[in-house]
This record gives sequence, C-alpha cells and structure tokens, in this order.
Amino acid sequence: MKYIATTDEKEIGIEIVDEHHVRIGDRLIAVDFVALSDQPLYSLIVDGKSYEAYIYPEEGGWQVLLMGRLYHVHVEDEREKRLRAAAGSKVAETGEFHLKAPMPGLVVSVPVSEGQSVEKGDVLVILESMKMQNELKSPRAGTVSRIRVKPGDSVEQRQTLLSVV
Amino acid sequence: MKYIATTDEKEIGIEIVDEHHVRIGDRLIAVDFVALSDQPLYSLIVDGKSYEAYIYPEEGGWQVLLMGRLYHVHVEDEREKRLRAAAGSKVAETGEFHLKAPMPGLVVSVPVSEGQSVEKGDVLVILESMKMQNELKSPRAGTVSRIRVKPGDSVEQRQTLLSVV
Amino acid sequence: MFNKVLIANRGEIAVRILRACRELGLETVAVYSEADRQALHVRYADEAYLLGPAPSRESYLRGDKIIEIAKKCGAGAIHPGYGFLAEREDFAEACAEAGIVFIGPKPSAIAAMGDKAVARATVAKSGVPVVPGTEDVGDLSDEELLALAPKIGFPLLIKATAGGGGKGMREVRSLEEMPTLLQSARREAEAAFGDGNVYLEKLIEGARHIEIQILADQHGNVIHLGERECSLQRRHQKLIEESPSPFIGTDEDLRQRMGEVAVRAAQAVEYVNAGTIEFLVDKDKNFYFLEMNTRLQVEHPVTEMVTGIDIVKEQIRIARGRQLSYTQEDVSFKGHAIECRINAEDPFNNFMPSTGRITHSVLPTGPGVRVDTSVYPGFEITPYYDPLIAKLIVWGETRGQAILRMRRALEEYRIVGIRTNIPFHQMMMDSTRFIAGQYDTRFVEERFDIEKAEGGSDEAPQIAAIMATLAAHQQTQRAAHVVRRAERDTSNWKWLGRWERLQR
Amino acid sequence: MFNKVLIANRGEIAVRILRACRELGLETVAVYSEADRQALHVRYADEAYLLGPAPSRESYLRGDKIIEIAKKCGAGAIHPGYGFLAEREDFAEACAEAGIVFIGPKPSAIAAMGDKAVARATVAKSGVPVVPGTEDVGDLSDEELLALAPKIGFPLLIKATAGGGGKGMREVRSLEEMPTLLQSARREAEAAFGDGNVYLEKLIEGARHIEIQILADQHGNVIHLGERECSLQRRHQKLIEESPSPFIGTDEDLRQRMGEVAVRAAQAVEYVNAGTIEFLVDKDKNFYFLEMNTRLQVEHPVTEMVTGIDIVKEQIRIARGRQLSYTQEDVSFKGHAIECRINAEDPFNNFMPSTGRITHSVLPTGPGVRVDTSVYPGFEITPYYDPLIAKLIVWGETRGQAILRMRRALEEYRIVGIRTNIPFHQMMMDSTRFIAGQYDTRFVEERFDIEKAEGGSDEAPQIAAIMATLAAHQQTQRAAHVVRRAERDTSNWKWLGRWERLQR
Repeated sequence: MKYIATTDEKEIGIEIVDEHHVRIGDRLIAVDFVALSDQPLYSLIVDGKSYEAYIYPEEGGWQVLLMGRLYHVHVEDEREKRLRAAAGSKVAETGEFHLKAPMPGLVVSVPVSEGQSVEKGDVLVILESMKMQNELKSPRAGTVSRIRVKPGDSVEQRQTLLSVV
Repeated sequence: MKYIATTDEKEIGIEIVDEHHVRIGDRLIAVDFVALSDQPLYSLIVDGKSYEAYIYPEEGGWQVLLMGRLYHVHVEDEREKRLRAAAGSKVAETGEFHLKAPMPGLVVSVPVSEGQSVEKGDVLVILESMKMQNELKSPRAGTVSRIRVKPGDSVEQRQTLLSVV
Repeated sequence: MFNKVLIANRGEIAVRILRACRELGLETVAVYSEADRQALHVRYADEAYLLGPAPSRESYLRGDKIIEIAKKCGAGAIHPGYGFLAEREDFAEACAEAGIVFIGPKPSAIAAMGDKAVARATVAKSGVPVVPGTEDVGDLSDEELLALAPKIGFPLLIKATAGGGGKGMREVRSLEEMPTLLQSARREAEAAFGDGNVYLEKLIEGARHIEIQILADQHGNVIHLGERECSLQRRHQKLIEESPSPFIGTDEDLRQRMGEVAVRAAQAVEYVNAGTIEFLVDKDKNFYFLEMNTRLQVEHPVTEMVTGIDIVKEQIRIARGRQLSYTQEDVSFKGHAIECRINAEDPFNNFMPSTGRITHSVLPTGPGVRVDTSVYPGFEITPYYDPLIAKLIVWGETRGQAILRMRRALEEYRIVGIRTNIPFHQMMMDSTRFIAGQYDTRFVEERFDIEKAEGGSDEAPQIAAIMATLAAHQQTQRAAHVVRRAERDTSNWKWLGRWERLQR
Repeated sequence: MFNKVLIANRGEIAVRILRACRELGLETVAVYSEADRQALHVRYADEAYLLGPAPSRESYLRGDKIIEIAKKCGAGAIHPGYGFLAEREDFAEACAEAGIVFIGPKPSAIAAMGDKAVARATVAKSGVPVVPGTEDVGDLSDEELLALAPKIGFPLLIKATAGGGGKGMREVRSLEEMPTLLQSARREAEAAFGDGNVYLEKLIEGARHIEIQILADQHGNVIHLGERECSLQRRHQKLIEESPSPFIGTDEDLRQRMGEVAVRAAQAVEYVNAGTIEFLVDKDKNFYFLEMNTRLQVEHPVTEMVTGIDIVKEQIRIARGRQLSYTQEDVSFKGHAIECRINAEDPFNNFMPSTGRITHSVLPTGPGVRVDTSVYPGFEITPYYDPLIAKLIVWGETRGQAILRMRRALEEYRIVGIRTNIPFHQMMMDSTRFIAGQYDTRFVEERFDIEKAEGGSDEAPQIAAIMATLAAHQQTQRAAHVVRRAERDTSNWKWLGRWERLQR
C-alpha cells in the first residue's frame, strides 16, 4: 500500500511493502514496529536505530511525540490523494469552529459577545481548572456565534462553549 | 449475606450488611473496599485503618497477600456450609493429584517410576527454568501413575507431568 | 511526645511526608477528599479518613474537620505540607488550642511572614534589604494601591499577601491596565487562599530568584542549607530548580552573606522549623528579601540531594523538641542537583491542564535519580487540584553531569493517558542558555519558543512520518478485518477506541 | 577512543550500563533475543540488533554474532555486564582481535581468575590466604576429585571452575553422596557456562561472605572501594547485600587489611578495570580468598551509594585509557546502603520461578531509594533468563535508618501479574537476627522459616478474612448480574477472568 505522509509541509511517499519493510523513493528499509503494553506508545526499529513515540490520532491526521518534539503528520493513501486531487481543492479552511472545553472546569469569564468579530489568537473564554486560569483562544479570525456558557458555569470536558463562523 | 471465613483454622462469621458495612459478631464495622487499577489488588479502609492486599483465587478459596504475609482463606456462605454439613464430611483428602508444571521449562529428570510409592515431600520431577533447577515435590503420600514426560522434554505451563493416586 | 502524625495534604507532598514519618517509626494518618479515595497517600498511610467532596474548600481546607479527626484518632501532630493550610496562622493556632503539635512555625511567625506586606516591614527593621514596594501594613484598597503605584514606578507586580506559587500575581506595565489586573489578581488570590488581599512590589528586571533554606529548632539554633536557584519560571510558577545556583557559582562570599541574612530574617520573627527566605538577585549581585515561605517548599529535594540532610525528618525532630542534628559547620555541599516539576499540562497547547486516567507509566530510575510522585497507572487526574504530578530530581558530581542525567531521565519517563510538560523540560535541558546558566525569571516567556526550540534531530520528521504511516496502516488493516463496512462512518476517535479494546 | 558502546547483555544490567553511557555522552547499541523485542534495553538504546531466538546459547551467548554487529554498526567498545560473556576470555580475546575495546580486564586476567582453581593457586603465590581445597591446576576427572575429597575433609563444596552465582555449586556431606552431586553440578555448570569443569573447596561453617570492590586503571593504579556484606544467600544465591558489613563494623584495621589484600590479589594478575575479590570470613575474623569476579557485580550499587562513585562510568573511563578519577585517599564512606534482589519467584511456594505478563506495577520512590530494573507494566517475564527483575537499593545515615527505609520501600512496591520474593525481604527486614547483623551464609536455609517469620501483625488474619469475604461477595454479586445461570459450572478461575474482563 502506498501512502503520502505530510509533515512540516514536506510530502514523503512511503510504501508499506510488507510487515517488515517500507520503501521510500527507491530505498527499501527494514522496519520493526510494535505497540508497547497495548498503549498508543510505539517502538520502531528502523535500519538498526531504535525510536519510541507516542502516536495520537488528531483531526485530519496524527500527532507523533518523538524525542521530546511534537510532529503533526497527515497520512493519506494514493486513492484518497487522487480523489482529493480530482475534487480540485484542499480541505476547506472555512466552516464553523466549535470551541470545546479541553478539560472540565469553571467558566470564569467570556470576554466576547455574539456577533463580535475576532482575530486569530483572541481570547474567547477563560476557564479555571487545576487552580489555574486558562485562556481559550480563537484558532482563526471570524465571528462569534452561539455562546452557550456564562461565567460561573461548570463545564464538562469537550462540552461546546461557543462557535466561531 | 452471611459468610463463614476460615483462616489458620479459625472460623469467623462475617455478614455483609450493605456496600459499606459488615458485621462480625455483634460489631457493625464500616468498610470501604475497592479494586485498584482493575487489578487483583485491593484497598480496604476499615474503621479508619488503611490496608492493601493482593487477592488471588485458589483451589477451594482465596490467597490474600497482606503486609508481606500470605493468608489462605476459605469463604463459604451459610447455605454452602449447611449443605456441606448435611453431606456430613469435609472435602475428601484423597483423589488423584495431578502434578502440573508451575512454569514452562525443560524436564531435567524424573526420579520416580510408575507404580512407585512416594511420601509427602519426595521429589517427583526436576524442571529447569530461569537457569535454575526446580524440584517438584509430592504434596502427599501415594503411588505414582501415568508419567507423561521424560528428561529432555520441553513443557508448557500447567502441563500435567504425572499423577499420584 | 507524639507518635502518630496526621498529614493534612494530598499528592506527592503527602506521600513524601508519610515516608519520612514511617522511616522515623511514627504512625501515619491520611485525610482525603472523595476524588482521592485511590490516591497513594491514602493507600500508604496506616489510617485514612474522608474529609468531604472534591473541591478543596470542602475537603483539604476544612481545618476544623481535620483537627476533629486528629483528636478522634489520637494523632499528636499535624504536618500541613505546602499549600492548603500550611501557611494559615488560624489553623496553627487551632492545632495548639486542641493540644496538637503543628509541624511548622509558631502562629505568630506565620502571621508575621504570611502577610507579605507585614513581612517586608518586619525584616527591613532588622536590616534585611527588601524590594521597594508598598511597605505599609494592613489591607489596602484598590484606590490606595492605585495611588501608591506611580510612587513605586512601573513596571511593578501585584502580589497576594497570603500568596505563593504565583497565584494572584500580576505584572503591571502602566496605571491604565492596573484596575483590571487588580481585579483578576484578587479573584485568583481569593480562590487560592481564601484571601483576596494584595500588595505591590517594584519589578526588578533581569532578576534571578534565589532562595535560602533554613532550619531552626526550639532552642534558638538557626542554620541555613545553602541556596536554591528558582529563576526558571513560567507565569510566576517555578518549573526547574537547582542547587547550587549557577549564578552564585563559586562566589562563596555572596553565598555566605545571603545565608547570614536569611538566618537574620528568620530570627526576626523567632522562627522555628523549616523555612525558606526568597531573594531577588539583580545583575550586580545585589539581593533583596522577597518573602519568607513558612513551610516546606516543593523544591526542598534539591537541597536534600546536595547536603544529604533529610529536611522533612528534621522538621519532625524539631517539632518533637529536639536540638538540630547539625550545626552550621556540619553542613557541607556535594555535587549538583536539579529538579524538574512534571505537570499534567500540554506544552504544545499553551500549557493547558490535562486531565484523565493514567493508563500506563514507566518511571526513570537508576543511579542519582529520585522521583517524588503520587500517581500510578490507573490513577485519575482530576481538575480539582494543582497540576503537579511528579518531581523528577537528579544529582550529579557536577552541573554538567546533572544535566546529562536529567536528559536521560526525561527521555526514559513515560506517562500515557494525560499530556505532561516533559517535552518542555527536554527542550530546556537542550537550550544553550540553560546549559550556560544564563537565565532569569523571564527567560521562558520572553526568550523561549517551544516551536523553535534548539536540539531537535534532523532525521526526526522523517521518522515521525514513517511511524504515523505505520500506525495509520495498522489501523486501516485491523479495522478492515474486524469492523463491518456498515460501521465505517464512525469517527476516527471511536474507531481507535474500539480497536484498542479489541487489542486487550 | 570509542564513542559508541555495544552492551552485550539484557535485563537491569543492560539498562544500568546504557544509562552510564548516555550520561557520558556516548552512543549506545543494544542486542536482543526474539523474547526481548520489547525489553527496556532495546527501547532505551540508540540502536538495537536482533541476535536470534530466546535461548541464551542462540542469542546472548553468540559472541561471534555480537562482534560482527559491533563491527557493522561501528561500536568501538563492548560492555559485557555480568553473566553471559562477561567472564569469557575467548570473547575478550576475539574483541581485541576485531579491534574492539572490551570494557573489562585483559583476557589473561580473565583466564587467570576465571578458572577458579588457577586463581586460587595464583593469588596464594602472592601471599593471599585461600580456603583449603583442590589446589591443582587443570581439569580434574570425577575419579581424581573423589580421591582428593577425603584429604580436604567433609563437609566440602563442589564449585564450577567457570562459575559464579551459585550455579553448578553443591554441598557435599559425605563421600557416598558425592558422585551424584558431581554429576548434577557438572550438568548445571555446563548449562550455565558451557563448561562442566568443577573443583573442590573446604566448607567453612558459620562463614560470612564479604567482598571488596576494586578499580584498576591501565596506568598501574589500583584502589579499593571498601567491602560489601553478601552473606544473606539462599541456595548460594545472594539475596541481600549491604555496605559496610555489620560484621566488620568499626574494625577499621580489618577493613584496611582486607582492602590491601584485595588490591594485592588484583595486582597478582595485572588486573585492569572493575573487579571484586570475594572472601570468606570465619567467626574469628580470619579471611580467605574465595574467588575474584572479573566483572561488574550485581550488587555494585551498594558501594556506589556509600562512596558516591559511579562504578560503571569509571569502568568506561578506564577502558578509554584514563587515569582513575580517585586515589585511595579520595575514597570515603558515608552512611549505609542495602540492596534487596527482587526475583520473579514465589517465596510461599519453595521460591518457584514465576513467569507471566506484568499487568501493573508501582515502584517505591522518594529520598534515598534507587531501583535498578528492566521491567514495566505490559512486559512479559519469560522462563529463558534468570529471575532477577529488579534491585531495590536504599541509603540511610545509619544501618538502622537504612533498614527502616527498606521496610517502607518494600511495603510500597507493587507488582501484579507475577509473584515476587518481596514478602521474603519484608520478613528478613523484620527478623531480629538480620536487624542485629547476626547472620551467616546458612542463615536463610537453616534458621529462617517463611511460615514462622517474626513480625506479623495480630489483626492481619482477621483483615485477610474480611478482604477475602468481600472479594468473594463481589464476585458472586457481579457474576449473578452478568452471567447466565447456565454458565455457572465453569471454574472459579474462568469466572474471575471473565469478571475482570467485564470490569475493564
């Protein structure tokens, strides 16, 4: 199976030849890849080098925490890539963004109001958890819509707090 | 539910009153009993005292490893006890004993032969595992029957090696 | 003389104190909230009593209930740890009234040092240099503070008078932004300490935060155990501490002078038990009294590693009325120790707290490595308490050796189920400025960028790509075998969860 | 000068050596058998190469393959650890021929000390006292040994000339039982070392086993790092070691004399690198050379804890041609250290080895505690290698403090999935004879009964009864809810398994 992995905006073609070999370009590489203790923790021995990483799925790809650095890797197989090419566009950058509580906590303040324009990086909600006040920021510019919480509310993890359109 | 627990040949009547109380004699005791990390490892807080033990099922009861000591506890409910009393006998001491390999290993020697009489404590099989030679002894007197292994055999854990009748 | 000690705390420090008691042959009593039934301090203690629901105010801050439990179970002493009730004079007072030994200073010393404004005034009187700020005693209103601020000059700091650990602290660059910041500082202080009172202090730029550990017995003996360098902070929270300070280095004269001043500050309030005098040290090696922490510090282990003195055991001995086991001449320093605070927070997502169940963990061990922790596989990290889950402490013959050892320990440490700041510490150990010892209290915020940290390997992105591809491939392959096509439209997350369950 | 080290070993010692290399900034290469793909030494190394199937002969004893890997990957040195190839002169020789540094003594020294019979003869010549026995050099046949035995006198010991760790050792009380015991000793020696040769030694009754750690560089400097008391053994396997020896205690003269004799024994074979001289010490403090271990010992950490010297790092420095970092005068001793060997074996079932998957573990941590281990939750303990899974080492200011600390560390240690000898160690730490330091090499077998150990608590049987009852009740209740009546006749074991799965 052939895959295209994209990280740091670089594309690498990786072909899974069999359980113990991958091909990159015309290099056939011996790999030994195992999950440790049934955890999202993996050991890879590649060409004799021993690596270990946490691998977590994330929206649109994978997070790989390797040697203290976090890499975001987008992986798609050739069929997916062809389909996407045929559709003629990258995944749209627009669409609604739902701000979800990253952890359970107490809403301290909501310094925006519905209909307000925000820039990327603007604070949308301040949430207290573990005795710390955490600023939840907008990942992009847009307009605030549907604020579902108010100061004093206790929220659960992943509860939607508001949206940016 | 009322139980009779027997350890060190002493019987204790223990009534489970509800999730957080037991009664021993006429003493009502507050208990808080939880399994830790989904393991056979338990924390018990009883009358404010905090204890922790490994609890393993064994033939005819439970092994409790508590504060570095191993206790064998036989537990039966009142109905079981009545039934046993009605049957009028303790669990029979006789019957066939099957010597099973306590771990995978290599049979080094079988110093007994079929039909031979053995005493409690006599060596039946020498098994090598973890670079150590381990003597497997007879738990009671009897006659050796059905030897199923010979020196040089590799055996799996719990494989039956021979029997004593 | 007490033989049973109640530990009025949770987390790693409760475990640390339990160990000291046990090693002294004392019986131990834990208290716990509903969220902590399975916590290590409850498991390790001889006795354990429920305080109440998870929030601190209903559990670990319930001094009345704690004293009641101590009386009922016959505990002759209470160790408060740090945080919670550790610096509450009313609690220390209540212990005394109940006939229970409070393992710490007298209420009067807590009061004198606990109100940071009073403390500054007190030590200044005995000739200890202080940072310019609001010298006045008493609760100042917002109006008073706003009036005083221009006299001190900007930038300045708002600090909680009951404070510690950066809680309720705000930096102010101008008078305009000050009212808002006052409000949020008071709110945070109120939440953390039950006291919203604040004071002002001039911000010394490029300052190092260096503190001196002292020990004082009931017989008038006071000694110091040298310094700890605590300048590596983020949002006024210490992250890495070391002893000795690379800034003081071989300047034995400065070390000695700071030690002596620290002893004098402690004597100014007739201090007894373990305490810490925090100083700000500017580029020219002028040092200013900042505050005294009248309790055991989070970072006490680095001092233990270089002096060989068990500070917690010494605290207990002092509380039992013994003379100090050491004179100032007995105290010697060997090698170098570093502590990294391991927090449940995601360094790649603005250090957001991370909660959840720890599903797996492998601790770094071996020579020169100490881990003080209270978590284990299966334990749930809740949002109710602070995010410190472990302290990783290493000792080396030299600072260089200690850094190398810390690097290998961080690399070995595995925790699955929550995110931690271990990668942050790894980057710090690779940072040339940290290695050179050239950092001040603003280093992390002003000069450090986690996205552009030094020391990453060139091949790593490709390895990450290969690993992600293999993981994606495995997922696809296994999913194809076990899940019917009809179920294919569930989300990735659910898929992985199901696949993992099948793996068990 | 080498910058990459191949570690020709597995388990805790491979991890220990990896750590030292990493902390010296050296690259590391692991080798592993098919059973060890997920072992910690493979995970922690920079590089890892498969040797072959699980049995040692096909993997860790494949010196040829290991040297080939070292050459291929550019490792300039090989550290053999202990066991496996550590004391094989042919392997050390082969390394030299391949141009690879063997981190250990010269082949000639291994040969001289490796054949225990030759060793005795060699050191005796330099005036070192030896235990009476078969002094002759060379392989002796059963007939020759049987003829010599009565001259030495019974009881005596059969020992493997290539031996160590009690393997191939048998105690002989009479000539009649000797032929059988010779056979089994040779068989075990052949299996363990690939060499069935044995020799005889008089059995000194009531003896203590005390050894001296030495370090020697390539420039003729030899120093000793004091003694280790290793008398606590079972079936000639060391179980607990400490430094200093409570038997030597404050007898500095004896300590000094043993140290000097040890240095002389090392010099007799022009020894280089770390080594250990084992002595038997009788009740009257006469001491006899027993053998020299020409390698790192399992129990080296206790010496590291009291001297502050990292023996493995020093081994590597020596192999790099450096002078020793310490003179004899630099070596000083502080406090007391104890090591408990944690084995995968069931102390309540005749110390039978225990294999299986470790499903959960909580390590003891905190001040003064060091754990050297290679296992973690999820790791499988296989029957292929020796049962040592961890070494628990503690340091205390005094022996009493160290024992108290070891007690609390043992109590904290949790391992689920296999049985361990931790309860044995707990009982030992409670034993009055151990506490008094009054034990010899026969103590465990002759005077210790696990069923009648001291120190158990009175209330424990009742608590055990309550816990078993609650567990039984829970099982019944849950089973009643989830399993249909028709399935009720499955065994307890299966029931619990099913119930546990449902719990996840």
